[in-house]
Amino acid sequence: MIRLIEDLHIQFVCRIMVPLIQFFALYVIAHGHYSPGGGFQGGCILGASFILMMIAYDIEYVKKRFPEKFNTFMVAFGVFLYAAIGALCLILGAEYLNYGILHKILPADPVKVRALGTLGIEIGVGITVSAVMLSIFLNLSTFGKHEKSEV
Amino acid sequence: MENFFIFTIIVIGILVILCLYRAIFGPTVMDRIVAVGVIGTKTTVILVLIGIYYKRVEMFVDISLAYALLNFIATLAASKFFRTRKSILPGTKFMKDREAEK
Amino acid sequence: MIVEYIIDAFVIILVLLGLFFLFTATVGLLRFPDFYCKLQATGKGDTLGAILILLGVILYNLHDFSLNNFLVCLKILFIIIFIFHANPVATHAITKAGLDADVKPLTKEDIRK
Amino acid sequence: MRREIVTFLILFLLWLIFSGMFDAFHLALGVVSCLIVTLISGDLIFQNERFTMNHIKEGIRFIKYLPWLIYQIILANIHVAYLVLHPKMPIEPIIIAYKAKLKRDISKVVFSQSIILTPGTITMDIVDDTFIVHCISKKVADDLFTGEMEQRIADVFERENTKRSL
Repeated sequence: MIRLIEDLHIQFVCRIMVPLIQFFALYVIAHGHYSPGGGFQGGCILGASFILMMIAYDIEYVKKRFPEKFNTFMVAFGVFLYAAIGALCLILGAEYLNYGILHKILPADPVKVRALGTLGIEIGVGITVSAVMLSIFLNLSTFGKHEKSEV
Repeated sequence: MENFFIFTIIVIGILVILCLYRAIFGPTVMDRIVAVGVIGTKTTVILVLIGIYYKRVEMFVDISLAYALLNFIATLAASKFFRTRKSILPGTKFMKDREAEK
Repeated sequence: MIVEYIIDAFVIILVLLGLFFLFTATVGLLRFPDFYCKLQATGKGDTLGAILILLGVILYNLHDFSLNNFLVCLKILFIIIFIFHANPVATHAITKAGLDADVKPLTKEDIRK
Repeated sequence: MRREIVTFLILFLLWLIFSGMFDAFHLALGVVSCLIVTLISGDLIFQNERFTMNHIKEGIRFIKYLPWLIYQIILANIHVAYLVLHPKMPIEPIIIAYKAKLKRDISKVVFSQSIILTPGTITMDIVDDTFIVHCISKKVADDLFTGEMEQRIADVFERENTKRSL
């Protein structure tokens, strides 16, 4: 009863828009400390681009591009990046997430190192948020069975 | 010139409130989706104008672009959802089929 | 000095025209009988209204010309291009959803009644 | 491979516009971001096609087509404004099927987009090469059936193909 219609018009325009939306998401993540935004917002836009791809094509197409295994790995990897940078500061002798101390191992002055540390944290948050959004959407639209979608 | 932009923002705000009538009391779900899409476009414009007023356009343009993207995706997703679940409107084919099954 | 006044006048004309088209879109949304006709009003009026107002903003922003301002103007142009592509697609998606959900379009006879 | 390089160049140009900071650190971030996007969805912009010089020619011709389209859009809005503000609302909706001769996907999409933006018509569905169009009055439908818009779009996007077939 449920027809899965691939509409030419919607598909064509979404296909062109998906790379631009992903590009904008990475821009928001990278410029987190000059403009509003940062890891969470950029991750949301990145996850939304995957949802747009799912709307334009179907769920199998997206699963072929981003397998379930890889997606779950990315969820853990983002959190790992966040925790690893924090723990590195702890090992070097400062507080948790006090990036200034990282200048002991990176060849740059403390101010730049601080910006770099913030960027690493933002990237970790962004990866986790986008991967979690994708997996929530997959679970909701397949009723947790991951076989055949209804959206 | 600033006063003129404030005037524009207020007028668009009144138009948004008029659209909200359709979004709340719309007879069918489709009317509501249309109204929400229209409100989204108007909000994109309002955000840019607020940026002009506070003289921080480069910041508000990013917010406005992100809002436009998310509004577009939301409209597409809602229309696709209500296309496949046809149970929204009483008297349509889907409802008749379901009643026939019973 | 006089150039600035002329630019301001152009900005005001563009923004007022845009407001007029946004207003017609809203009135169409409130007045038309079924939702296919509502989409006729909103799909066109909203696109042109928003584009005209943003063009006015670009013109206003070019008052004091610098590289940063020019880049901001290009970004607003990008929003215009995005709205120009996204609004018709959203209109088409909603129309198709209505068609698939079996919403019967009104005909001439229904309106006369 | 060529389409990935073109995608990367387009994205990097956009990065320069968006970022507005031209120091080495931000440029390096831009290169990395554009590479990531090209890796995960680089084949989407030019799907099933190779990038050739024809794309550039089509782009130039499309820009020449735009002023006519904008003129039509303004006409459309004045038409809608007249219908909306008229106290009696003289509309008589009608659904028609329009059979087009366009072959390529892009020309069909541009035609559908143009129909939505021009006076009183909305594309409801595209089935192969038949466009189902909702018109707000009979006069508008007659305007569509003159086929001027289709001819212009065929001029823009299908010139090379017809030459090859002839």
